[in-house]
Amino acid sequence: MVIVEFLIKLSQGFGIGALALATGLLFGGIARKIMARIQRRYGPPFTQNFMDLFKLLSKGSVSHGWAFDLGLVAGFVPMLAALMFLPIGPFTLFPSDSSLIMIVYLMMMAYLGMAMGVLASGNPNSAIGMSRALMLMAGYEVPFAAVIFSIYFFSKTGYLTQIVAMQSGGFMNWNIVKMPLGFLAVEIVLQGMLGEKPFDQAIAPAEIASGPMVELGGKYLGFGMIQHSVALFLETGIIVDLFLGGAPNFWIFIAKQFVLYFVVVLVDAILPRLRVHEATSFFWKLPLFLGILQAVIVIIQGGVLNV
Amino acid sequence: MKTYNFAALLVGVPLLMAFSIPLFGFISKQLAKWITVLTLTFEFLFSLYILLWHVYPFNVIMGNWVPPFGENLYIGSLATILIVVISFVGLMISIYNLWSAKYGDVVHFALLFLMFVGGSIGLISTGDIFNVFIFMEITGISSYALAAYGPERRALGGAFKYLVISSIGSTLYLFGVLLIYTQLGTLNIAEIAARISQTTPGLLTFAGILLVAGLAVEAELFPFNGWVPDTYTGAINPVSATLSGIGSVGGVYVLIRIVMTVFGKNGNFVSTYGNLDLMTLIAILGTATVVIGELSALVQTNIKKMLAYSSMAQMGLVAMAFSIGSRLGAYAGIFQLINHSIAKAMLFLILGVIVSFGGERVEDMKGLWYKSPFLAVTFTIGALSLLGLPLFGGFWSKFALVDASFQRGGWYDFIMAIVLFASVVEAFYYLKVVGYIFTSKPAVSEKIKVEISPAIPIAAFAILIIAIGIFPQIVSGISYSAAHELTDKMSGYVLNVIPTIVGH
Amino acid sequence: MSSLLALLLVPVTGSIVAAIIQRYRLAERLVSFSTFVVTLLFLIDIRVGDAFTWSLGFLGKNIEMGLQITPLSIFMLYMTIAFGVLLTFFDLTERSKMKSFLLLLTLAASNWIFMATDFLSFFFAWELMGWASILAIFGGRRTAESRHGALYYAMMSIGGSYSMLIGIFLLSNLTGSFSIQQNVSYLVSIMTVHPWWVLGIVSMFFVAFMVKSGIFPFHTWVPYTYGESPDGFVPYLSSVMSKYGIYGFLIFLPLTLSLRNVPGVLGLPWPNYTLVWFGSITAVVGSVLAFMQDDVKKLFAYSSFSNLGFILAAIALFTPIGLTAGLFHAFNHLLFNGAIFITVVAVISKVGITRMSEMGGLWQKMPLTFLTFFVGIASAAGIPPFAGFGSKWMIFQAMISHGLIFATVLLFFASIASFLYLMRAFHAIFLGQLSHKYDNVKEISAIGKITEVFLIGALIFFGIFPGFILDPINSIVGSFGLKPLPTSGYEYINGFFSSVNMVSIFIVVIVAFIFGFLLFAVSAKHKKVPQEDNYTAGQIPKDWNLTPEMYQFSYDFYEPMDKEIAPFLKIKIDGFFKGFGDSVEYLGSSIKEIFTGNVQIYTYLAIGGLVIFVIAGWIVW
Amino acid sequence: MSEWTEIVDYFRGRSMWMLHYCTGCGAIELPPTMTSRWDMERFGITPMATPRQADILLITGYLAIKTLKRVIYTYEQMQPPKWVLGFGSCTINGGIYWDSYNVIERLDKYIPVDIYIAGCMPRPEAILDSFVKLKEMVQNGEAKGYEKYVKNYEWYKANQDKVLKRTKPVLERIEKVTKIG
Repeated sequence: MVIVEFLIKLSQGFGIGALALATGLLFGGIARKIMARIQRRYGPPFTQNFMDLFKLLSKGSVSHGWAFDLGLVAGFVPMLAALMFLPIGPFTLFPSDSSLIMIVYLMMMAYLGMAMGVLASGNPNSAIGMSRALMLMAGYEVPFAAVIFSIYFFSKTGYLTQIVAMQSGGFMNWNIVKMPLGFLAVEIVLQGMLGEKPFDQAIAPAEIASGPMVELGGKYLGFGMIQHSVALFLETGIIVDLFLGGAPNFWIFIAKQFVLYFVVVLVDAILPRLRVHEATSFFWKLPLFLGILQAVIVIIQGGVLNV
Repeated sequence: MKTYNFAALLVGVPLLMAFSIPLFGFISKQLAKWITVLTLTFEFLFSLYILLWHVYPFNVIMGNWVPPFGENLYIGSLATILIVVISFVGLMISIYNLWSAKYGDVVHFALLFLMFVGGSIGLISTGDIFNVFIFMEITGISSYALAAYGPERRALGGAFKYLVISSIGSTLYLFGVLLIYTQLGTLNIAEIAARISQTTPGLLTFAGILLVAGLAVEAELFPFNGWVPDTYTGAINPVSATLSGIGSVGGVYVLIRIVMTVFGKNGNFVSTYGNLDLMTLIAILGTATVVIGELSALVQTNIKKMLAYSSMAQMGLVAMAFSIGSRLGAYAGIFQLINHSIAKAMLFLILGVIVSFGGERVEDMKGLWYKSPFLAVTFTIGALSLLGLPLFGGFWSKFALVDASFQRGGWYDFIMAIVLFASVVEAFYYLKVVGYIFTSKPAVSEKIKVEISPAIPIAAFAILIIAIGIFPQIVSGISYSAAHELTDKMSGYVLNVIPTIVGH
Repeated sequence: MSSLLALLLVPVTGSIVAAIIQRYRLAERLVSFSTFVVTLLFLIDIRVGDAFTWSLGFLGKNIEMGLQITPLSIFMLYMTIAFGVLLTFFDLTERSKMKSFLLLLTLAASNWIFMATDFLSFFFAWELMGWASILAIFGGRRTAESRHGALYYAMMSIGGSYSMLIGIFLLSNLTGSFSIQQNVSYLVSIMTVHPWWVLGIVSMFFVAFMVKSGIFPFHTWVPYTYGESPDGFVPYLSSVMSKYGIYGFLIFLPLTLSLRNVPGVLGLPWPNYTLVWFGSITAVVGSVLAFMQDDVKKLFAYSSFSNLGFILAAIALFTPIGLTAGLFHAFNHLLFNGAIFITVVAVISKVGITRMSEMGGLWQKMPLTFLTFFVGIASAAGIPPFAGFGSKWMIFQAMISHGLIFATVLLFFASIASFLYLMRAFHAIFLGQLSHKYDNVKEISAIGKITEVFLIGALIFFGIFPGFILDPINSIVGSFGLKPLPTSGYEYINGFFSSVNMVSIFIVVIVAFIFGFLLFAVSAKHKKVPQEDNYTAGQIPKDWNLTPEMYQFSYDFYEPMDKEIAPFLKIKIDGFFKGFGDSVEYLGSSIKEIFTGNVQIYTYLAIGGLVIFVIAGWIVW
Repeated sequence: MSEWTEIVDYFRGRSMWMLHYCTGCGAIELPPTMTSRWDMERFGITPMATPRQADILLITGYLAIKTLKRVIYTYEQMQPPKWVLGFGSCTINGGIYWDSYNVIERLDKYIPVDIYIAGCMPRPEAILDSFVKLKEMVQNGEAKGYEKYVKNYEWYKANQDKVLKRTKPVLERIEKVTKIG
């Protein structure tokens, strides 16, 4: 019985993974198309990312040793694992474990793995890129934390499933209406999380030769692409669950995710890159201010929990 | 009144042997040294017998003249424990001297040393306020000469300063005694103590001030302690050990005896007759001494000078402990006095060994651990005991001191805060030396070979410190009954000497 | 209950033996190891509730002294002793300068601290532990810095002890007893009448505990001391000795239970609230200062007290979940900090330096150490399914449940910052280019490997089955009169807002990893290249004489952040203490001038003193 | 298996990432090729930062011997499948530098060139044309220059060595320079 259950979960998990990957790649392709159109180009086909990934996985590559291999595998695997706890539309693989902080920390493991892989390559560009990525992370995680803790306090639960359930029953119940400032902060944070301009210091291609990815080729770069795509799905998915009330079905979920991502892409298209310390301190100013303001409002509204 | 006249030997033997040492010196210089050792062994064993077989308290009466008519020695619990300590420290230093007294007039050195120890024992055991002066002069004169000993010129300077200040002290003391004598017509401590309230308060106050000022010289209290750093530094190390291990014990004893027994007014906390509370005076002096001593020691680069200032500060601590006036405070003072006398004597002896191989700057302690682990460990034990860290004797006395002063409360809380701050300062400079001992590589990696004769006293002191640290009962029981002697002067002292007297 | 005494006597005996045979280093370490093992064996025999009392004739009265086992103390005892076993086992083959007899003396003291029922023996043991550790630190590097580090620690430590001493006597004069229980219950009884009294007395104690745990603003000694301690002693110092303060806090925190009904801040009594902030600030300060460190021992010193900040913030809440989270984090900190410091010690013993920017690429040479370090920092960063996640996660929940969102955000920032400095250390030590200097570096000995494997295993095991630790913690929580959190199995962590099944997370991660490796295997083959074959923008490294060290970017890793965190660095608490020390020294050198060496001056002084006394007497007259 | 190869080749042809090695004048033609006027991204071709990531090595203009050294190093750092585009006359026959003492004349003596783009300068249309041509070749499995390089490595190596031995190390007194650094 347990085995059957395990197999069911396994196949469902694969389904979710494939879905998230496909959606992420598709979003990436669409984003490239949008970007091209904004720049008055024709742009690649929106399936371009699928082709790129396939090519990468079939292309030869260099490895700098087992730490490099292990790190890069560990770079995308925890993302997939974190995905399993995300409520996607009405469906959650492990509804009793969908704790938000747990997902956030699992994602962090992916960054840890990625960092370990790229740093094991021994290229200073990747080290610089990694240092930038980490500094940026120190920036955006703080307002993000302020917002998710406000939501914790506001919803009195840490399960994403329950947070979604609390927002059921129409638009006015969504957290975006109840906590607009928090949503604004998180939308800015999403820009940083996805590493889109003006927060793409880590992979500045012309400056530090694409940073962490400098030594990656072939399948390793493919893994990086998988990580990015899944992270795209995961991060937008979390925000949809947190603020946009989840979704009754999968398509609406993806649509909501796309709306979030669309804003990110538009911003990406028009802004130049900031310097990294400017980016970090930016996150500690406006988004953090918004997040804290939201927290204050929530505490004043919510009063004190009885423990 | 219990008498045990045989105990007159405690004072008599060392003085007798001291003056007969030149005779032995004709035979051999070594013999002179060994005579010192033997005499002090006798002293130690005899006092130990008095302590362990609980012979005390008793009086020694000269020619059946009972006090207050005759001169007497009174050996109560306080005198017993202090005599044990003094004779033990004296014995140890005399063993050490077998090795260290190599040059100069060895015979006369032995004479003076024995005289000093005998004088100190007399000082502690006498029951007559004028005899105190006599014994003070005996110890004083012998210690001036002792301090001037040694090959170095600075010894002479130190001794001279000691001589000058000490003479002032003696004179003041004598004036004080004179004033009391004019009032009461007696010199017996017990009788004065019983009748002290019959005096004119103004004169009594003046006498008290003179006595305190005079005795503060020996007790190393500020501002009467100018001689301390120079004399300690100038003297050779066994003499410094003698001064801090024996001399200061006698000095503090007399001060406390005069103030608490003679002038004392019993209550919850002892205060004194007269207009000015001498206990408060001593508290102020003690605290000032602690602070000034510790702060001055902090910046010393000469380790001997550092120990001298530390001695001064420790004496301040002891005085401050006594000044609390409760039994616990007196107990803490006695305990601290004993701990200090053992530990500081040991440190000076260790220093003597080290100095014979190198300089006496703090830097010269560098890498002592690599030169001689034995000296390093024992020095650390002594330092940690002075700091009042557990497993060593000093812990218990400092603990009791803090307890006593918080029980007294009031402005003693404030004093205690200052004293504890000064203790942190003390910890700094001692641990700095300990740090030099353990962390640094020595400049010259020449091993220090410690011979058996200096090793015995050092080891004995170290073992005693640890023994007290683990079993404070060794000292605490007798100290506590000794404290009673100070805080309840009638039942503790006066009635033991003159059973028939009525307190006023 | 002789085995309680054995917990004190065995280490003391071991310490004496170790002191005697310290010439023979291997034998000394064997003694140290076997003493820890024997102590552990005695500990197994001990149950909660065991007690032993004796009395000491001292201060003119019989002072009852006692040892007693509470759930908290047995938890602490197991933690310290088991960790000590591991550490001394690891140390068997290391060339550390640790003096075993001091370590064992510290063990005796620490056992005593955890079992003491009266303040006399508590203080005795506290001071014993203090000087033993001070001396142990003196043995560190034989440099002036080492001495300064130890002295700094000693000053803070002794200052803290004296503060505690004052507290003890203020209290015992009120109650007439040294018994911890009586004193605390007395404090509870006067809590509502004289809150300021209680606050004053308790703060005297808290200063000592804060010093020992390195809590802001008494954290300044930590980096100096850890940086200069003997390598073998640092893991014990940071993992075990920092917990004494936490134990101390837990003695007095039950006081706040009686304040629960008094209005405070956000439903918390304000003492708790203040302590939470102390904890949070400590966590942030530690993390931020760790950013800039290049000395690996100092970096993890900062890390260590940052984690202590987490623990304090959690236990200061003194709610069931807060207490559980704090103690759980204390345990996890012991494990991962141990793993990190043990690997760091292993690396230092192999490369001989502590500056991280001069290391690099060591994963090629020390793979197991590298993995242990990886697991250690993953745990420290709170990544599931390793130990460290559960406790951090619970700390956040405990904090949010009180609406302490600012403090929580600070803690979260500290957590992210810890990720940053851990990555930086990870990179600088193990990743990147391997210098040719280290071509001959070998993996550590078999004993070290066993220790490391054990630590990896423990970090994963307690990550997946937190229940094995949460169960004893629940009984501790119960012993403080709080309602323990519900338990539902060894694999569950039950928080306030949600609960997590660690096994399912572990399985998901494992399955995902299997998938990942399958993908890795089926995709195109890779070619293994040496580290010299690297992207250099077309330049051939040999032509430019490019050495691996030059191609390693790890010095000033977070340089762009300097500007952002400069305001933090300007707060020089350290400078305050140093300045204080300097002014005391200046005072000393001025006062010293009294003793000029001129006998006339001395005479004037004496006469002047006399005159002042006489005048004083006259006035009173 | 051949179907699989065909599929792989199809996607490879649709997704070619380019590393451009611009020695001088040719570089100016690339920005228009990338940007909105001609937009090479629509063929799935994007510029990449490092040889590890790239499929195409586009070499524009003349190659001095010292430059050649770097080109070869870069080429060898790329992983198969990889293709070389020779851009402009200079890569074909030395162009206006045909008689220069330190410029190589024919690139494919040293590394296998899959497609040459003739002209001085070739227009973006020509570049795009070559990309399309390369795509067709890749999809038909014809562009196998990288296999040729492995197969005839001795020949290429000999040619390379012949010219490269004329180069001196970049830094004659290496120690002096690195000490300053």
